[in-house]
Amino acid sequence: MNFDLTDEQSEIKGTAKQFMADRFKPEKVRELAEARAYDDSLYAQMAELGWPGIAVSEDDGGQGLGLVELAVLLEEAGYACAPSQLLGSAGAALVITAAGSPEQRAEWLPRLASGEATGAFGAIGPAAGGEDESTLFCDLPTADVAVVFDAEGALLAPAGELDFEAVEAIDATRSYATISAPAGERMPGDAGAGRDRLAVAIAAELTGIGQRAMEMAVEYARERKQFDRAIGSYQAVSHRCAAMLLGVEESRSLTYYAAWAADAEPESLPLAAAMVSARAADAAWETTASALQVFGGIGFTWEHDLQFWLKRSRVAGRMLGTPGEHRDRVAELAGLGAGSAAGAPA
Amino acid sequence: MNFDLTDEQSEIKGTAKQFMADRFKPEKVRELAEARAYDDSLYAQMAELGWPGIAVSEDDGGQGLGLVELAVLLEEAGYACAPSQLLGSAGAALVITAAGSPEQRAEWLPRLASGEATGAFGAIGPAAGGEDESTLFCDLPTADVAVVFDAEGALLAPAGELDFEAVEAIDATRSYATISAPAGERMPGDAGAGRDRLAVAIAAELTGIGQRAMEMAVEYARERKQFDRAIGSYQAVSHRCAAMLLGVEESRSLTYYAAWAADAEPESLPLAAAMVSARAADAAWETTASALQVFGGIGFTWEHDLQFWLKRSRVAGRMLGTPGEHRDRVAELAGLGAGSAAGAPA
Amino acid sequence: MDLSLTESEAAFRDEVRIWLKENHPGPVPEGDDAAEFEFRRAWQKEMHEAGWTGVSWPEEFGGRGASLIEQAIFNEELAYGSVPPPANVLGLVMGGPVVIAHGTTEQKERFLEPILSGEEIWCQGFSEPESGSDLASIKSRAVKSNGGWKITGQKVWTTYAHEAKYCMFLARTDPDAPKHRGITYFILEMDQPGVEVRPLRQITGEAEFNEIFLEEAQVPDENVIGEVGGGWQVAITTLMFERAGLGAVAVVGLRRTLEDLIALVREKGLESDPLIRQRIAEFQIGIEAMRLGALRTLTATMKTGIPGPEGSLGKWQWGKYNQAMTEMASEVAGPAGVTVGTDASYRFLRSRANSIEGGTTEVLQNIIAERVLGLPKLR
Amino acid sequence: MDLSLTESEAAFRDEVRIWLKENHPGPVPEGDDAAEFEFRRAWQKEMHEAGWTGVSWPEEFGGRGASLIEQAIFNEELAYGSVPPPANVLGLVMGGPVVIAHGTTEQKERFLEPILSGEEIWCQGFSEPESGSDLASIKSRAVKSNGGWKITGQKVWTTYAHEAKYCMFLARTDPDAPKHRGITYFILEMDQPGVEVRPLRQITGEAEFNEIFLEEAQVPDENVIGEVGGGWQVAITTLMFERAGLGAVAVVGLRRTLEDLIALVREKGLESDPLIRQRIAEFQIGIEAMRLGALRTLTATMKTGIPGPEGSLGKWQWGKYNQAMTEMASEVAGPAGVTVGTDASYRFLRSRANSIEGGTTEVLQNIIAERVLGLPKLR
Repeated sequence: MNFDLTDEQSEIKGTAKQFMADRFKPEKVRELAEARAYDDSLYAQMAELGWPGIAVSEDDGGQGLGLVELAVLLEEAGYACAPSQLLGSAGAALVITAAGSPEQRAEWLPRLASGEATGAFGAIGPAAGGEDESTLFCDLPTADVAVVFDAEGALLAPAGELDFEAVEAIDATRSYATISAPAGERMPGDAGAGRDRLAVAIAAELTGIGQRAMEMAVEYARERKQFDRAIGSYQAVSHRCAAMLLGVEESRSLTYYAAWAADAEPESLPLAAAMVSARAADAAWETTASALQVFGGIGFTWEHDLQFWLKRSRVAGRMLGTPGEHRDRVAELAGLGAGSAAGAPA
Repeated sequence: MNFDLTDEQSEIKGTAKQFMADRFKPEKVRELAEARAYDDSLYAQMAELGWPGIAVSEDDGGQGLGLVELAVLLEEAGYACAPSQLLGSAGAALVITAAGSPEQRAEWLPRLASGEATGAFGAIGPAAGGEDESTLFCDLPTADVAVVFDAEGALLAPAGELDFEAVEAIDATRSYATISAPAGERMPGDAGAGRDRLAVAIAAELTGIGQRAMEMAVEYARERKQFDRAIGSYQAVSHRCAAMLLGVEESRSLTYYAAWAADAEPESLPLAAAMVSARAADAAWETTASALQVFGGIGFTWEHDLQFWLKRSRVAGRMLGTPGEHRDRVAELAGLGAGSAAGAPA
Repeated sequence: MDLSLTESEAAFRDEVRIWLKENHPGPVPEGDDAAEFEFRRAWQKEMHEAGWTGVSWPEEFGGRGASLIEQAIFNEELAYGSVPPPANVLGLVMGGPVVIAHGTTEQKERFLEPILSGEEIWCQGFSEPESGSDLASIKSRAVKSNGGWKITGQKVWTTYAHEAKYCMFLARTDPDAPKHRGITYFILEMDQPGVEVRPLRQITGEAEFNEIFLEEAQVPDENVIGEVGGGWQVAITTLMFERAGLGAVAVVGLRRTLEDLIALVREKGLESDPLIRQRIAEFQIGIEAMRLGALRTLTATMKTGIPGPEGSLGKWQWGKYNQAMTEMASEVAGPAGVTVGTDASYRFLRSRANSIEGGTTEVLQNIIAERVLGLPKLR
Repeated sequence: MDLSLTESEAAFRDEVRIWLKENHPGPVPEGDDAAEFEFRRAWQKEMHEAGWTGVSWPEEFGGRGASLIEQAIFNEELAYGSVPPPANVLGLVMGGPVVIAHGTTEQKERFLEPILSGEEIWCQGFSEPESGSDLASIKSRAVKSNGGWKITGQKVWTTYAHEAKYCMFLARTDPDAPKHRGITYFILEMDQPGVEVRPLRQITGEAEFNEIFLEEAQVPDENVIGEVGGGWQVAITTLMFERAGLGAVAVVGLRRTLEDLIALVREKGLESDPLIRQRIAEFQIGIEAMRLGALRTLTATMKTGIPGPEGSLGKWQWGKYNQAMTEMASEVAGPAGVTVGTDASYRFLRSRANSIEGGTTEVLQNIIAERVLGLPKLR
């Protein structure tokens, strides 16, 4: 038993961290967010590194690595708050791998893995927590293909076949859309497993978002002085930061575990994915919101970078449902049986 | 509009505070609690002062004052954590006043008001949140007469007619019992109003309990030194105390308002009573539990007095249901309609 | 204890209601900030002419001489009637009361009437980038210069700065004095070469506040309020009036937000969801407790004349409940709750400042601990 | 990353399981504390004879030389198998490791074997009435006296004091040194005239802990661990072993508590109540996160050899989840939840100490802020 990244996994994480630090500096994030745009050349570089297909099998044109490897990449993408098509594409590829027919896999996985096409995902109907609800589809306005979860499983639709409406979410670092009706071709495989694996990928990004917000707050708390002392020496601030660490570390432990389980112990995945979906969403939001409180007024200004992490954490934490819905699923799997409602968004 | 006690009300409160401080010093509370006994001579003195019947009409042998006057008395009884038959008796009298037939009133109110008889109250069945559940009946083992709330309203039963079992609750400052079945004679009047008025009386006691626990914690925080400073100068402690004040003051505002509404604006009573039932129970428990954390290890010892307030707050805060059940009722009255369940004790 | 209105209070309320009904100016024009402001200025003028500004100010200073309770009733009626706020909010709530409390006879004659009429708008220049919670650490410097002062420095979070004629301005006049002692309270004229106003955009995308930059801006001696070096006490008075003025109106705002939330819950068919019900109940209880607490404080203030530190409880409650409600509304609303341009997303983001603006929650808790509970001062 | 057991770990687990199955001593006798303790002592002797005490201690010191992972597996199996804990818990978890880390060769020879066999029980004398979180402020005084030390003072919260042969004892040997420097770590023999043990009753009604009073109690020089005046560092090591030792077993305890709570919820027919479901899910998630965190810490400790400050997270999580679960169970249980003598009421009251014992939540947060996050030291 060894709950630590392997040397190879650490190297992937280190490479990603460096790549993001170089290419997605906060001023670049801001530039893209204010334009609500992606930088296709940067995505091409990521594709060059094999990232969108890191968890896609070699037969399907990917790197043939696992969900842990994708998770460390996405953790760093969240840490940098990088606007890019990575989550939509790698996320769609996860679902197509799990649920797609051989034809669907052959048509889309090599293109997604190479970066030639980009992907999107989202849910509609009861799968989105309501009769006619559509979630905010991640990356849909810019995507070539989308995974659509509905009550029966998952559909695969070329983006052009979807009746969608682009939405300006408060998170300006990514493009979103809602759809008016399910469309596409049913995927015959295990859509549930695909959704669970996707949930882990999102959680990994949220872990990175929380980590960065915590680091920003801690750094500021060390330097900002009020009443002649660094504010980080006040328990109101230092205990707030300790709570951030607790949330981020819980989120990280659960993410790595779920990612590992997805590949090595799939019977543990449904519960692991539900747990981390709830915890990572809450921890990222609480951490970014708490960081804003550490910054005080300056954190509330548009000119401050924290807003990008704050808003992204809120939106990303609800891509496949609310934390309350995920918890209801945890209760079901923990031995309480199915709930009476879809779970409440309170 | 004047949200302050009248001179007369202030005087009653002052008298009660002094009486309690003289007669129910912490060592006396401990002595009675360890013996699980009441001091009948002290109750006789309270009866002499007219307290059990302070809110009973003069026609029925009482003082003819209102629920505000009873509330300030009970606030002081809670503040002192006084073991006595006051809540059971004054509480039963409130319900008999609101719901009793002329005969029931005539039979019991003068005796309760004079202290010749003592009272008890509790609920069973759906009114207690379950099929066959019995709440802990307050003061029943020592009482002459008991109010029994059931699904249809309220019954009045001489204690001898009830099949009850005395229960050693964690709160040793009062006697409790559960009953096995409803019994007694139906009260024809407005049992709901009686229950609401009783709820306000309990909330008043809880407010006093919270106030005292806060004062104990604040005093200790001023004096106890760790790392060469009074612990009250650390925000982990001082902000904890500020939160106690918020809870206690919310509890007090809602208590006085509900008590006033009971007499002056009865149409506001149901919502006011439900609100204060939830808030006072939570605030008293949170404050006493939080005070224990301020005291640290010493607060966890039997020899420390805080335990009496801590335990009493927990039990008193659940006499007519859990805070969750009261909140569900608030939601109903606030415009969401009846809930699907009885409200959950989570 | 009597929480019903007295006969004269009830009569006052009826009078307000009737007047507002007959004179309601209609909805504020949307989309054009300047037009909106002029609308509110015209409306204030109308209120003033009918004797409805400075309701609780003494009559000798142009007020109506009503009680604090009546002032609260008046504010509530404005809020319930969806009446636009008067243009000169900060002048009415803070500037005027401070001039009445600390100003000279000449200052009272000069400044009060135009505050009431809305002719001269006031703003507040307290916070600086380096001085947030630690207000006494302000660095703006005022230097004596014949017949007045020259001020250099920067302020942030100044609402209405671009519309204001005057700014309640704190500057350090004695850099050698202990930090609470070297501060002076000025009434700064905004329209002069040394003053530059820049909008300050927030995470909501709006620019509700401003920054102001001063480079040797001039203030004549007669515009010092209180003693030179005695500005700290005047500033505290200002903040206490701010917090006291907030109470009743804030409660109405919270009630509105809760009503909207309940409507949203019904629209989504979630009214029987126990989780939702518990949360709604918590809000209902919290808001009611806050309303009652504000009334208790008001009763106490009417006896002592001075708003006390327990006003901090109300500010704390307000932020707490407003943040929780807007967060829940954003969640219940689904995608609309996080979509730019919706009420739900705007309120949700805007509320993040509630625990910072007008005193951070941390500072409010310090005040309660030290000044209400008497705990030792934070070191 | 591989969270499955290696082949040898799995083999180890199987070996433990089989041995425990074949040698399980049956339930602990209830009602008589002394008899219970003797039962656990006999059981420890049996474990020791089979080589199952000091599982991760080096073989040269009488241990099994297993890895920390294997130690954790072993502890989990004990907990899952409802196996009684060995009598000498504190000696095994703290005393022995401290002697191994800081003791002399003679001390190792003298003390380790009887710790493992349970022949000599150890207790811990750190906290004093005036020194809770501020452990370095202890007042117990040790004065040099020919060939040894005479100690006078008082300790609280000493578990097993009435059964112990030795006490890990902190006393001040140099009142003039800075407070962390003047402390020495002693191994105090309990059975002597200068030591009095009194039971300390708690709000649960039980007397789980003791106070000890020392009046010129004697300790020979050879029972000083580490340097005279160097006891603080030894104490910190003890606490780190305490916190690290807690992890795996604490998780099993929490899981048990959650299972009991789920059973109670089902018994009350509340399993479809959304409120209950949300809380149960929170516990399930929190306990799992704690388990995984403990494993991550274990992996890190196996590389560095030293448990780090992040062990404080586990202690914090444990207290938080245990308090919340026992409080909820008390509520769900209805009257039984607040009736003396029920499991529900006992656990509920007992859990109030979870945020105090073994480091208050406040101190744990200080440690995390300062030593994990590098925030400035609290002043």
